[in-house]
Amino acid sequence: MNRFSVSESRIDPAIEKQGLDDVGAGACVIFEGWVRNHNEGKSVHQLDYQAYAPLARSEGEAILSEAMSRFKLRAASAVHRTGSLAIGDMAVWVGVSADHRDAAYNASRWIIDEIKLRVPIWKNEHYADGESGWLHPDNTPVD
Amino acid sequence: MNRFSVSESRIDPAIEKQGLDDVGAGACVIFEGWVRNHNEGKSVHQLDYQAYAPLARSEGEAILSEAMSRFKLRAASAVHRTGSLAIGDMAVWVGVSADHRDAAYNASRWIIDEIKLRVPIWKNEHYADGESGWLHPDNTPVD
Amino acid sequence: MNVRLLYFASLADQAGRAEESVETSANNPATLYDEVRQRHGFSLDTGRLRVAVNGQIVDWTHGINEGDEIVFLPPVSGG
Amino acid sequence: MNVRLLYFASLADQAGRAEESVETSANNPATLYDEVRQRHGFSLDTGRLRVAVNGQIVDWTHGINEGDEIVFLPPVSGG
Repeated sequence: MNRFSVSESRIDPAIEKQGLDDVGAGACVIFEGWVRNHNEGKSVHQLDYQAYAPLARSEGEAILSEAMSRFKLRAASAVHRTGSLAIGDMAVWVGVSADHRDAAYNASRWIIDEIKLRVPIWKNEHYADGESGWLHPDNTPVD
Repeated sequence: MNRFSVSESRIDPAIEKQGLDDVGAGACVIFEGWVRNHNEGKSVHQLDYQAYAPLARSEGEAILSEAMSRFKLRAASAVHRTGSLAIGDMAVWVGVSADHRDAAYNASRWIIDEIKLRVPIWKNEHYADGESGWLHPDNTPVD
Repeated sequence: MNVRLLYFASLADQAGRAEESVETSANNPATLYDEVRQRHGFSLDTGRLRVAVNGQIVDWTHGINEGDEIVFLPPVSGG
Repeated sequence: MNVRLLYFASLADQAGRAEESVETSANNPATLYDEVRQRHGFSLDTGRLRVAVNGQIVDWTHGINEGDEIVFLPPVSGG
């Protein structure tokens, strides 16, 4: 079963969410990462995401499997975009369903934190001043 | 501006989400409460929600306004169903957008907790054994 | 004076109705609740209820006026 | 022996390419990285990288074999 995917085309949240349905689930938490027009005080025009796709998939799967055993979930899935994204585009979608909302919130937060820490995907920000650069966070928290 | 609504018909999450768009937002957290087929060990067939609608709207608005000032959000909105719901139906939708995910998760959780505490809406569960009853939680945590 | 009461959830079930008009001389919601509680056999006491007058949550000692809409709110269970 | 290297993000920019085949006698990824770093002028040192061999993250002392696909992973910034 594939819980994690890497997508070169637009993410459709309605389709992604279908995988979370479960008659025992009372809570669903969805996180979406959107391309915003600013980062650390700089004005952002566009983003590119690059992935080492085979490893991104296996790391993503490992994170979601671990989430299923760490938290009392019914289902969990996630997808990350690659390629060129404009302001407002969805870069990442994470969905979980659970009997109770405590587990759903905790798992959702844990999954997106792990994705940002471990999955081999890189962001290149194109700034309003014409500069651009790959982000390689150095221990500082990533939002 | 109406941030909170009470709806007698099906909630469409795609429509609700449009109110969260903001070019400055990098994180969106959505909570959905679904009708699950069990509660505290009992098998549930169906639910009815009843609201004192005018007060539910003003209490809901107050919660969302307070969330906007407590947390660093771009937008927040929520809708709660009334009437008869079947297993799997969406009972409540809460959406927030924010620059950063910390604020989005914290606000989302705070809003649904406040809705469950304060908004005058009541749930009648119909059990598999033919019994039914209005739930009036007595300090015990509600999921 | 005459006031209008709305009932929800278990209070509506126990009263057998969703609303009623009552003639009362009660000068606050606490006294009014005692009156209707006795008549309908409500199981919840005021310690577990909130009360709204004309769409605003108020204290149990809040004044009551002719034509007010008064709602005794059982513990909520939305979400 | 011959191995295939893939480059991502700033490493790809600095190498001016997304992949290359290299002849090397390095017996682990650490030594191999020193070789290619010198040639391409990579700014990141191994303390800030992870390394994958054939799609698995491994230690810097992991053995290297003919035909391996080797990727030096800069700190990630997805999400």
